[in-house]
Amino acid sequence: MSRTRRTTRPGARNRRLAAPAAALLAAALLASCSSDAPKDDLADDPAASEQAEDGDKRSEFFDQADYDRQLELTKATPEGPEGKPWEQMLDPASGGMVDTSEYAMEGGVEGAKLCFSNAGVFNPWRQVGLKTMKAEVAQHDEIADFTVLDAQGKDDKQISDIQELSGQDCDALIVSPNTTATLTPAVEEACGKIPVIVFDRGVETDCAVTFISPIGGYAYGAAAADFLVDEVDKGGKIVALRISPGVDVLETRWSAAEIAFEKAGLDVVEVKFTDGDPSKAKSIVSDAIARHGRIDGVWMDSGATSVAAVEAFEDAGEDIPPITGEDQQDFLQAWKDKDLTAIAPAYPTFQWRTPVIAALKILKGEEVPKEWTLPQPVVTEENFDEYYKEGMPPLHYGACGCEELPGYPGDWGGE
Amino acid sequence: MTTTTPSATTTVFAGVGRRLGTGAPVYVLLAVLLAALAITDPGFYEPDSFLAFIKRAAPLVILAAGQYMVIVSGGFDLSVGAVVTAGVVAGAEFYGSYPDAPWLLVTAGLLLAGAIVGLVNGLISTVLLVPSFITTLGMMLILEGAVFYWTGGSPQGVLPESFRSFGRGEAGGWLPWAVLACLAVGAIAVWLMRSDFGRTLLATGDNERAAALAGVRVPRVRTLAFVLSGTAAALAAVLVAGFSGVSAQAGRGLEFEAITAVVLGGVILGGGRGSVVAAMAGAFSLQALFTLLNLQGVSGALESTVQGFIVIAAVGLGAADFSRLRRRRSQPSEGKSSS
Amino acid sequence: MLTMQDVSKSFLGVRVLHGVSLDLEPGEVHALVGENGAGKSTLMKVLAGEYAPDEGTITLDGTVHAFSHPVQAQAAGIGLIHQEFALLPHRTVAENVFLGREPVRRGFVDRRAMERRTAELLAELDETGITPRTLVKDLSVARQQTVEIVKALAASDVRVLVMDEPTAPLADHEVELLYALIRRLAARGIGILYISHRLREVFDLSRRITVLKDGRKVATLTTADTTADEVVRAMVGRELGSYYPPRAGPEEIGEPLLTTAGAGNERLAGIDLTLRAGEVTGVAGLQGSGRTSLVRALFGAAPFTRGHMTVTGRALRPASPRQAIRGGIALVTEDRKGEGLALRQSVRDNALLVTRAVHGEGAQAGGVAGLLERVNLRSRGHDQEVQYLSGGNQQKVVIAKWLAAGPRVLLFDEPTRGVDVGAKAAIHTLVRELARDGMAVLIVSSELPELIGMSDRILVMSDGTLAGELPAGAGEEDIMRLATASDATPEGSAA
Amino acid sequence: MTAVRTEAPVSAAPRRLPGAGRLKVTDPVVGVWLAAAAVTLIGWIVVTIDGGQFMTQSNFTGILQNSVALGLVAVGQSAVILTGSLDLSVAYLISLGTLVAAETMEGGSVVTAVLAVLALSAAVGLANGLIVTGLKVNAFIATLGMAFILRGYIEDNYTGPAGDVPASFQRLGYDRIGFIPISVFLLIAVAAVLWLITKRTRLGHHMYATGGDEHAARLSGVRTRRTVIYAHVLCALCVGAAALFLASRLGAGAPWAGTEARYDLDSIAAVVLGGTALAGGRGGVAGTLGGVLLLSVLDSIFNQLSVDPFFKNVVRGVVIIAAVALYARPFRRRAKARDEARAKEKGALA
Repeated sequence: MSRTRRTTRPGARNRRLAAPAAALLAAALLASCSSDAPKDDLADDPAASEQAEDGDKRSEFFDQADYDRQLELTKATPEGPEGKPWEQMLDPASGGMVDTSEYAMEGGVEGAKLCFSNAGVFNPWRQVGLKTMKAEVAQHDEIADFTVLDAQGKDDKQISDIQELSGQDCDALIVSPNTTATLTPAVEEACGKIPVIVFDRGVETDCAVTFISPIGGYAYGAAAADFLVDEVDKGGKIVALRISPGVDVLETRWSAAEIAFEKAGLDVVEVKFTDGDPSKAKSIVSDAIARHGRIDGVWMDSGATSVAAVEAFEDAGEDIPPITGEDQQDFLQAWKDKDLTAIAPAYPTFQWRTPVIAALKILKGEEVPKEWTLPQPVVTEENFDEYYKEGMPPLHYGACGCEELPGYPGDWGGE
Repeated sequence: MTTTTPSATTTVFAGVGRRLGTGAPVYVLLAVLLAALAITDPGFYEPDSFLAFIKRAAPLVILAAGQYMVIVSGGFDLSVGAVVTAGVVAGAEFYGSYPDAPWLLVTAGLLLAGAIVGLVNGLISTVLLVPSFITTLGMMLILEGAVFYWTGGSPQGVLPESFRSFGRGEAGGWLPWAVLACLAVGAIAVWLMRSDFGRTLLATGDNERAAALAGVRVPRVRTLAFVLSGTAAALAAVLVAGFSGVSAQAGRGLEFEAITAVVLGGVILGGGRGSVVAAMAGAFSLQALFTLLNLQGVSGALESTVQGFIVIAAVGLGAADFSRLRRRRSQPSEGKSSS
Repeated sequence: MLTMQDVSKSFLGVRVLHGVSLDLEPGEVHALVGENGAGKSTLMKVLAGEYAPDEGTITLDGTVHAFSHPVQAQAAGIGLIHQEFALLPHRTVAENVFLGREPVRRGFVDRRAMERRTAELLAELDETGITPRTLVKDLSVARQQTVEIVKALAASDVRVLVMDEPTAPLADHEVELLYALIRRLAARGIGILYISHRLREVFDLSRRITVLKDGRKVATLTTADTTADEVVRAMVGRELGSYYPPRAGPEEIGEPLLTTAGAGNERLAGIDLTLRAGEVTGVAGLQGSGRTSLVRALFGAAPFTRGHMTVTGRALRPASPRQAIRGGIALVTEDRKGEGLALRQSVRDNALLVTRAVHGEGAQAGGVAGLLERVNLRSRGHDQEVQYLSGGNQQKVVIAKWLAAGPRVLLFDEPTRGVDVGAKAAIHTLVRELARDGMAVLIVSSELPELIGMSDRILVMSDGTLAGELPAGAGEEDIMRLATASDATPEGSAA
Repeated sequence: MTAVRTEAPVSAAPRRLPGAGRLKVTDPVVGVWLAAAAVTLIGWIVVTIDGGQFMTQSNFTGILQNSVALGLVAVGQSAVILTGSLDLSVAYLISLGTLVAAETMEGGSVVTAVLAVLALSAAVGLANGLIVTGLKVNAFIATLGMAFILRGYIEDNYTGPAGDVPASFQRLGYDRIGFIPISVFLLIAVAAVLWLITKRTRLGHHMYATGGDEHAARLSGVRTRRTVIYAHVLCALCVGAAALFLASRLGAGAPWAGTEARYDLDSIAAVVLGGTALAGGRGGVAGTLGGVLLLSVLDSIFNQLSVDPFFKNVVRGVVIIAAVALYARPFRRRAKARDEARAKEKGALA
């Protein structure tokens, strides 16, 4: 998925996701990552994290409760202003609302200083996100100063960054953790000093005033899978393209899809890892076509490589089967131009606006939900035009919620 | 005087060694891999899919050819991966501002830019005497940083079909342009290495001082090697961009793949020995290996492990043959040196 | 003291030593001579434990040894001084002397002890110019050689010292110092095996001479009752008579091809010389007198910065080898492997290197065959890598390389260094032929006999200037007188 | 290696006095520390002009803290490079190290974890050494291959962060005495040990010899292969230490702890910045530390000025090239030629 920085070889930088996780997902992580049993089994059994469709394999990543809850939330109607998903919240009651009066700045939020420890801007999703966040800040004159430290994807550095920021005179600290587990201590330390807002990926502590994120991986994976289930006849051949093995949040997407495919009796003929590299993805799909003759559907755990997959079919002179992608502009473009049968679950970049809004709420003493779960839109034939924006760059994200913001579209590279 | 027994025989073995040590292993490896491919996927040798394979291999093969020039002259070029990434991104960025620029112009522009990067690498290494490993390592950081700094992290433009067809489309509907490019580069490389330039390049990599005293303009020759490598990288960028479109990580790790390919081809790091054909064969072997692992359905995760083992083994095999012969013949020849 | 009995050694099934026997007495200097590939060095390396013999025994002081590693040989008291030093330029003298056997105290290298002992050994050899902490790269070659010897002495209680062409890198006065050193070592009861091409040295130093040919021992002669001719005969089965080709008659000497006037640079001053077509000019001088600087300046490798120079009548003061080559000058350097050849390239590629680099006429590769014929190269085809050729044949390739460029002026720096007697003669003849063909030839050599034998006139250099000129056939004494006339610093400008 | 030529062909470099070339400002070791100081000063001025504070305690703490991980790796890397080899597998070894550490600590005691990590590192280092010396695979390829192997293993067995480091051990990553993080003392300790080994033990002397001139060293009875193997093991152990530190800092093992920070290339860069010749035989640990410090001071300055992260890379690249260009100058061509000759030998040997 687009949050991936996957190096194909050593010497290149990151090889993983700075990925999202709903609070519950974070819990799931606790369950999966730090639970010893499956992990140790794994260590002995190299085949384990292979895409084998065996049950115990899934049990390692799959958490029925989270799964059900996430599918639940997809149906729930969000509270909050219509048409402003970044201010909406799903089932805030579950985590309860937090009274933030203790953080309220006396004399109002005028001249507030916000600080942001960013995991990095190592991929288009994060770049679009950061632009969006900065635009949001620009909207609020009351924010006198907005300091961003970029960890360039280094946990070690982000820990130092958080320490440094909580040392400075920030009124509130926004954190987009590079890694769930490893930043917990640093965040806890910061919680003691200033109000902390965590978003995108979670941390294994609830000391943050609020944790902001969309619904999560199961919902994403299921949405895409269900679409194929509807479009493809029983027994149809499915190719599943995944970014990289053993990355928690991607596993949730895949495990959700796996269930759906099995239930519907679709035949998953290939499950391959693309490293998020289009040319590799294209090669894989071409090979798949060559070997299986006909492919009836393509499932993706992320958008980065979906266009390459589409082209693989074109170059092979085959019709493009139902395919899933993400709200990345190049895919939406292909969808429009080639009139694909497609669906694009989004992991919305508009969530980068919410932390700023939340921070101001907190500093005003207004209450915020402990777990601020944002809607997770899915781009379909019907709502296509809401997300497809003429003239935006190929690596732009439709669900940026940035259309109204100052500087749009220029600052996002559009014309 | 007569050529004495030791030198006589050792030359025989040296000859064998030269062939065994540098050439043979890679061709054997390639043959084995291709055979394995044929077994795993009977359809592999149908014209289309085989052409598709070559098409996919083309960028790496071209990179290897360029890398060979640098390595054989006694250097390293770690910047090629960055050149590819930069090339793809810059291309897209350029089209962002001038959507209907003629593809030929943009391609030429990229090639020129690649050549300039190579020129800078070369000048820094030869004039400032910075080891090329460091020069190109620095260049790698600079390019990656610069291009993303310029594009604010992600390119703004879309690559039009006209531009992409070179890496994506076919000539006459069946022969991929990439394959043609591959063949062309191969032909040029072979011709170059037989030309005066090629021979002096080898001599320079072998003994820089002797070359200099023979009137070889060493800095120029070595710089030219970097220019070729840079240009090849840019060409690879054009092909990659064509094949799979805009990507912010198009060239990631390619420098290591290219060097691995060249070494697989039996070219000695340090210069002075090795054939460009073998280097390109090394690239094909590597690509074949990737495809094979892919077809075999080796766990995506384990792929790199298998790859690691095979690379070490293959190079080890070549080195073993060669080094044994080197040790043997080194003895009498040392003997000579002192009598 | 030392006996090697019926030593045989084969490489890849090819015998390079056929049951060679040899014995050495305490305090004896025993010379070992023979042509290239005669097996001298192999024999010595067997002795020094670098190769294990296939057959035969090595007995030292009554105990039989079978060395499998140099260290064992060293421990047993056998030291080998390589022609090519095994020294680390960036380490100190002491560190080099004790490399591989550093004294250890409480787990750490005892540098003080190391340096003390080094100082002692240096003192024993009255070597004052070296301190244990000097970096080797800052020493002259001669002193580096001394360090090599000290290294051998420090290794153990050395009983046998093997010296492989020890004078090759040395200048004459340094050779004298080395002689003194060797005699001192011998006086201490150390047996010395002395490998050399230079019969004069052999006769100066040795008590006995063992001659090897094609891996067999031909004879062991007592120096006192033999002659150079006898030895050479034993080595090559050829008379010494045709050793040097006849000189040029006055009618053969033509117009000047290269002249300099008041030329100089940081090493040279006031160089006025004229090289004429058909003439072989010799240049003598002590180490550091500027001989090599002179040829390198003429060739543009270390260019003149002052003065005037003409080549074939046109004004040309080359600033780079390239210019010199274009002007028709060629230089055969003293360091064949380091500067003359690309060892891993083929004979053809080496022979064509200059034309390719300068004239870009590599295509006319046809001509090369004729040239290699002309220098009468012995090789297994033109695709053979030059590293497998003997020193003599390598030198012929170097010469062919230059002839391919069609030069008018040929500069030779130590043309026959590391070349055996047979090849020497061939090269000398060739040089003379080239002169006859109308080239101007300049030869720098530290071997006075060669210089006297080859030259039509001899220029003597001293302290970066031309100290004088001597006619053909001048005696060594006259040369040395001129050479040592001024206060040439013994260290010279060794880098 | 042939004798230094009697009359230097190309070089006009003035003759050095005995003992010169040490303790000189042109000496890279001195140079890099001066550079680090200079950069600090400049950074101070620039940041102050920019309206920030540079000479703050927290900032110093940050700089030191950020030097530790890279420092540990680079110190190890200098050992191999000195010996004329190279290690590109460090990044993945770190990742694996953190994982092993964290998981073992989760299950068993800290001690066993430390031992486990060091054992793992030693094993990998040994493997590298054996491949380079035994199979005669060029170090570049050998360790690159090792990197692939480790990577595959990690990806195949780990799914994101794993294990859990007890608070007691996390203190290593977080505690400090005054403004000095205690992990800095770990770095100093390791560096000191490496310094002693390289400068004061036989192994060290042999490492310099092997890197300087493999052939000469062997003729002098140095067991060059063994030396290379030891060097690789030493390097790997330092990497293990780095892994332990990172584990304590991250509180868990991270499969990307090493790769995302690019410790492989960065460590080499730091070593070279520190004036160690890539061809081997010259340089040392002291310089490397200077190089590391220089890099992290730069980073801190960029942080203070909140420079675009992409731009940082540009500057880093320029700094590395510029530094080495400066070092290359005093030696001049002759040294260059010699180094290349050596590099060549290495190429041919490995």
